[in-house]
Amino acid sequence: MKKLINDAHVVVAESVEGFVQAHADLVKSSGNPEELFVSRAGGAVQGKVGLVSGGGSGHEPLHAGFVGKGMLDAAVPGPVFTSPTPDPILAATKAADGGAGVLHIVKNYTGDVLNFETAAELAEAEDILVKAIVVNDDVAVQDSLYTAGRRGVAGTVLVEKIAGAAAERGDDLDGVLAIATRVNDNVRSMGVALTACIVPHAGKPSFDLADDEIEIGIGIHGEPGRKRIKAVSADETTDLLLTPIVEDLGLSGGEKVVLFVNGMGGTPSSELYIVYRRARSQLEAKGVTVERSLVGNYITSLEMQGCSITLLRLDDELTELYDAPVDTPALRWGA
Amino acid sequence: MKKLINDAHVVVAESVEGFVQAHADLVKSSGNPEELFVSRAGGAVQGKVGLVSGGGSGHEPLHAGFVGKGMLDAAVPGPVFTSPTPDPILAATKAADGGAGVLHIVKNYTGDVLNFETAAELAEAEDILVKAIVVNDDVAVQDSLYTAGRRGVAGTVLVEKIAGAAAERGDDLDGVLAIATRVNDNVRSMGVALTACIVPHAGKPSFDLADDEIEIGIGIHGEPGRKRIKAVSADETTDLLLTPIVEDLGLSGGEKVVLFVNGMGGTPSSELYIVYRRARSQLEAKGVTVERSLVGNYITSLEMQGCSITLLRLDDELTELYDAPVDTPALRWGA
Amino acid sequence: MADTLDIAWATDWVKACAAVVAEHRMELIDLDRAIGDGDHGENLDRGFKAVLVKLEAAEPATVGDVLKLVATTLMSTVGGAAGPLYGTAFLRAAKTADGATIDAAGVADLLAAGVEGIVARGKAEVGDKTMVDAWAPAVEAARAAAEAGKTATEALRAAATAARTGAETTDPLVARKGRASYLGERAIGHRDPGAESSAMLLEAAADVAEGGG
Amino acid sequence: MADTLDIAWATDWVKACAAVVAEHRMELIDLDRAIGDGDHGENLDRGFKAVLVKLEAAEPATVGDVLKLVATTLMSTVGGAAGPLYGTAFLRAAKTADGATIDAAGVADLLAAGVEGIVARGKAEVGDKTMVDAWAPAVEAARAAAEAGKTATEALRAAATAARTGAETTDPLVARKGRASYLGERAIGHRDPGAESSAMLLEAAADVAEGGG
Ligand SMILES: Nc1ncnc2c1ncn2[C@@H]1O[C@H](COP(=O)(O)OP(=O)(O)O)[C@@H](O)[C@H]1O
Ligand SMILES: Nc1ncnc2c1ncn2[C@@H]1O[C@H](COP(=O)(O)OP(=O)(O)O)[C@@H](O)[C@H]1O
Ligand SMILES: [Mg+2]
Ligand SMILES: [Mg+2]
Ligand SMILES: [Mg+2]
Ligand SMILES: [Mg+2]
Repeated sequence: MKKLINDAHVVVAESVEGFVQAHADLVKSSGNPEELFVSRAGGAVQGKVGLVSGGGSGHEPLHAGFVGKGMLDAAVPGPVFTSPTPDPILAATKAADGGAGVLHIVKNYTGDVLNFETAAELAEAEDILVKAIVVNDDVAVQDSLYTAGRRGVAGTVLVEKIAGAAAERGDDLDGVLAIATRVNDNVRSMGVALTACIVPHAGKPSFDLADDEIEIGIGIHGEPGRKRIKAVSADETTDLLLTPIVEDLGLSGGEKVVLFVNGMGGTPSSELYIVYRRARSQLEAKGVTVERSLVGNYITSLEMQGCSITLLRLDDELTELYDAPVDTPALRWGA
Repeated sequence: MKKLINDAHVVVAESVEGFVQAHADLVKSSGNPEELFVSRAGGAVQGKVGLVSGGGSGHEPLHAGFVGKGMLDAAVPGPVFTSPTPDPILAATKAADGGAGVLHIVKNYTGDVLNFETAAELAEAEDILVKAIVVNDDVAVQDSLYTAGRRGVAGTVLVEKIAGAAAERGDDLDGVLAIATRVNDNVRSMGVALTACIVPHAGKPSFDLADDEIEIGIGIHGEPGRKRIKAVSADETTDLLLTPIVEDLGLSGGEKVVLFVNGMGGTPSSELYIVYRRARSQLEAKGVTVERSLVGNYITSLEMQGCSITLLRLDDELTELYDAPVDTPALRWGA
Repeated sequence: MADTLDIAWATDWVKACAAVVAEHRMELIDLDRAIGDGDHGENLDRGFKAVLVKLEAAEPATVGDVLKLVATTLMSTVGGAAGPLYGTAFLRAAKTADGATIDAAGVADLLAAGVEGIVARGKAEVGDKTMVDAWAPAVEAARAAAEAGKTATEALRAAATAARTGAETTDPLVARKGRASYLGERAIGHRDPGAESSAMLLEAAADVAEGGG
Repeated sequence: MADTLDIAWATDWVKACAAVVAEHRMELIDLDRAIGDGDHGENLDRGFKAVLVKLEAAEPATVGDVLKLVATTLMSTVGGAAGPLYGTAFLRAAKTADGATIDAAGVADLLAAGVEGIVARGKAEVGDKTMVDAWAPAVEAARAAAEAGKTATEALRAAATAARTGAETTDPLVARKGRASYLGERAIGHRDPGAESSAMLLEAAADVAEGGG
């Protein structure tokens, strides 16, 4: 394992320290290693619904990269690939509260759900109103009685962006939750890995892929995916991801979408655009309009090579909220 | 070799096609595969000095990602790691000319220099005034009679940003060249590779690094570096890059810099911030103020793991130009 | 072999947990790499190391105090799924142990409260390929030992043996909870990491009670 | 064995260049991977494939016309350092060959003009570990053959042999131009890819003149 790290145990602490130094105009850290979170440099916005997200580290820029005007108020980075505990989530929730309540944006993993639940209980005991949206956009996982339900993956970025804009617009907690729910109901993703990643404390790849194999339906924690196949061309790989998404969303001609091609961290952006090109032409062939596009590393799996495709079905209000100004370290427009 | 590509020979064409589709609000492509270039969606700005850069592909987002208001007017992507020929450079130069002449921003490699030179001659034959800045910021290479001179690496991004702001401000061609020269004179970089990259048409790694080796002084084309050593901690690696930069720049206490930690494409951004943290604390210990920070994948070597550190000595005018609005696919602020 | 267990046992058990988790850290990581995300050993190791530090500074009066300290510390240091689950298990178990000592029936009550906590949070049933598959048979074995008039130590050993067998029964299962559930059939043939760590912790409990560990 | 070379030779030479470059594409890539950026074989292959297409459509009248077509096509398709360097070489060579045929002295003139073009653009000297190390001795050998009254074909063969030896002399050198110059001592022991491709192209020229290739 070769990594630009000093010690597997301080990776998150050192990285967050550098991050807040580099973006001190936008964010600050709690400074407390026991209750580590990142929040807006200016603190909570009075009267605005606060948005808090978090989860295991290793998915950067998610979540801390999305703290700032128009998106999150605070982010809680857990250890690599491990949900943070309730303490820092509670601390972040307090820091994000501007008196209008706080929305927790939680990716659907048992650990995240349980730890955010506990934090929410504790926050309510301190009279902070908390609601949660559990994002579950990954079509690689069947949502059934026999699984922990669909995972939350790249759709989370769009939930954070759009719910963030709704909060900035002045919606109340129920309103922001309703928007977040609408995004979650209309967003679907699926990913592919060309290589596994190495979790610093494990020191070896999360799974072994042969030189001519790819893993379809990969999660963002180096979990193995739905199936392993021989590597195929970028166009064929794209189709393998896109088809289940389009079917699950029930997309039909005339509809409008955000097409979001996300890199898993180790793939050159040039390759992401090759995937984007194919996905776009397949969508256009179905009469679906690609109204907005996002291409890049936004929710990653350390240095994993691969990508995910996300589609969000747009209506006028969601489009307006997507377009609203955002000013964070990792996503910035109109600001 | 596993890559999200269809065919090594159309990698650049397909990727650029996807890129301009995804960022159609900002950029467009020439559409002509024989003279492929990317330029601003709105075309040349009348009366403004045009900025054209280019070079081999595989360094994305450089250069096409920096086309837009406040930065480049056109970018010419050659084949992977191969300088484009004079034809597309000439075509891009014409497209970028708003009547006030064009500045070529050329990284110092024999191929780039020769092809841009030819294009400039041809442009002048068509009555377009062309000047060139040859960027050579890489301290890993001795600038001497016995080399092709220092290479142009990550400093190029800062030259493009700041010269772009000068052009936007209305400086004439000599003025923009003077600013670009001042940036080049005050910027130094050095890089490290943890892994090599694989050029699609070669199909194998550009060099072989053992599992416990790193290559110090790497270029951006998968060229081997200055020396190969056993992997050391992120802090030690940072010091190995930073020390020669600081010395070469002759930085002393009280001075102000941009600290730019650039990812080579395959390194998680969390690691870049660990490097940033160390570099910043070393600079502060010397009394140097980190006035501005840039951390991320801005000039890459395909999926190579590693990073480079760049320092630019700032004066008030350069700071102002650095801060000026920029609105491109890969760099955006104040706009 | 003691008829009842006291605070010394509880303290030693906690230390033994920290030791066993540190020793088998990589083994638990590897189990979790196979069907999860490769952090289970790291998570528990971080948690129990923190418990040791807390224990040093604390002056617990009862077995329940010790278990509560474990509960809150795991809750705030482990994270992931295992943190809240083990945390709740120890918290509920602590509530059953407010006396000076616990007998065999007390062991059964303690474990029963623990598994109820896990189920309350995680909603898993036996056969879902989770830590419940180790805890549930352990409760039954302890209850049977208590009803047969065995000592607390014997009840613990019976529980540990049953937990070990229970952990082994997860090997052929498809998972229905936690990360491994995403894998479908591909989880077959792999042991659930949480069931394995649960068996280890209960074995440590019995070892310590028997004077070993 | 022809005393002079005509347009048929020139056309066949160009085709032979395309063939030899395609055949040795990976070998040239590997040489360039070692001390450069691994694209030399790909660059030349792309360029000469384009030359074949252009040649198909063109109706050149002289050796010079053929070489000019090669020059402009390489210039606009090869890129990198080799594109302008080979392009200029062929362009200058073309200017020396505006008659119907060329004799041994003409071969020497042609090659001399070529290397002057390379030096004009790249500023390299013999011993800098570049393609000049193949071209410069080739010119000398051709000149000597011409002065000794040899045929054009013999002059070409002498040039090719000298270019081959010249390419080999780059092995032990430190590079002072091009990408390999960044490597310092580490370039020692590796052949310069441009010198190797130059030797290949001149060998192809002799082979074709001798009726082989
Ligand atoms: N819903 C659940 N109920 C009971 N146990 C569960 C549940 N979900 C997960 N687990 C247990 O947690 C273990 C994984 O813990 P750990 O790896 O630390 O957390 P994470 O899955 O968040 O990475 C699993 O092996 C399983 O035994
Ligand atoms: N200044 C120069 N003068 C002469 N030949 C040069 C010079 N620089 C490079 N070369 C030749 O070009 C070859 C490399 O060509 P190529 O790999 O196609 O271009 P690049 O170096 O741009 O990738 C070298 O092997 C060398 O022979
Ligand atoms: Mg985890
Ligand atoms: Mg090249
Ligand atoms: Mg786990
Ligand atoms: Mg080369």
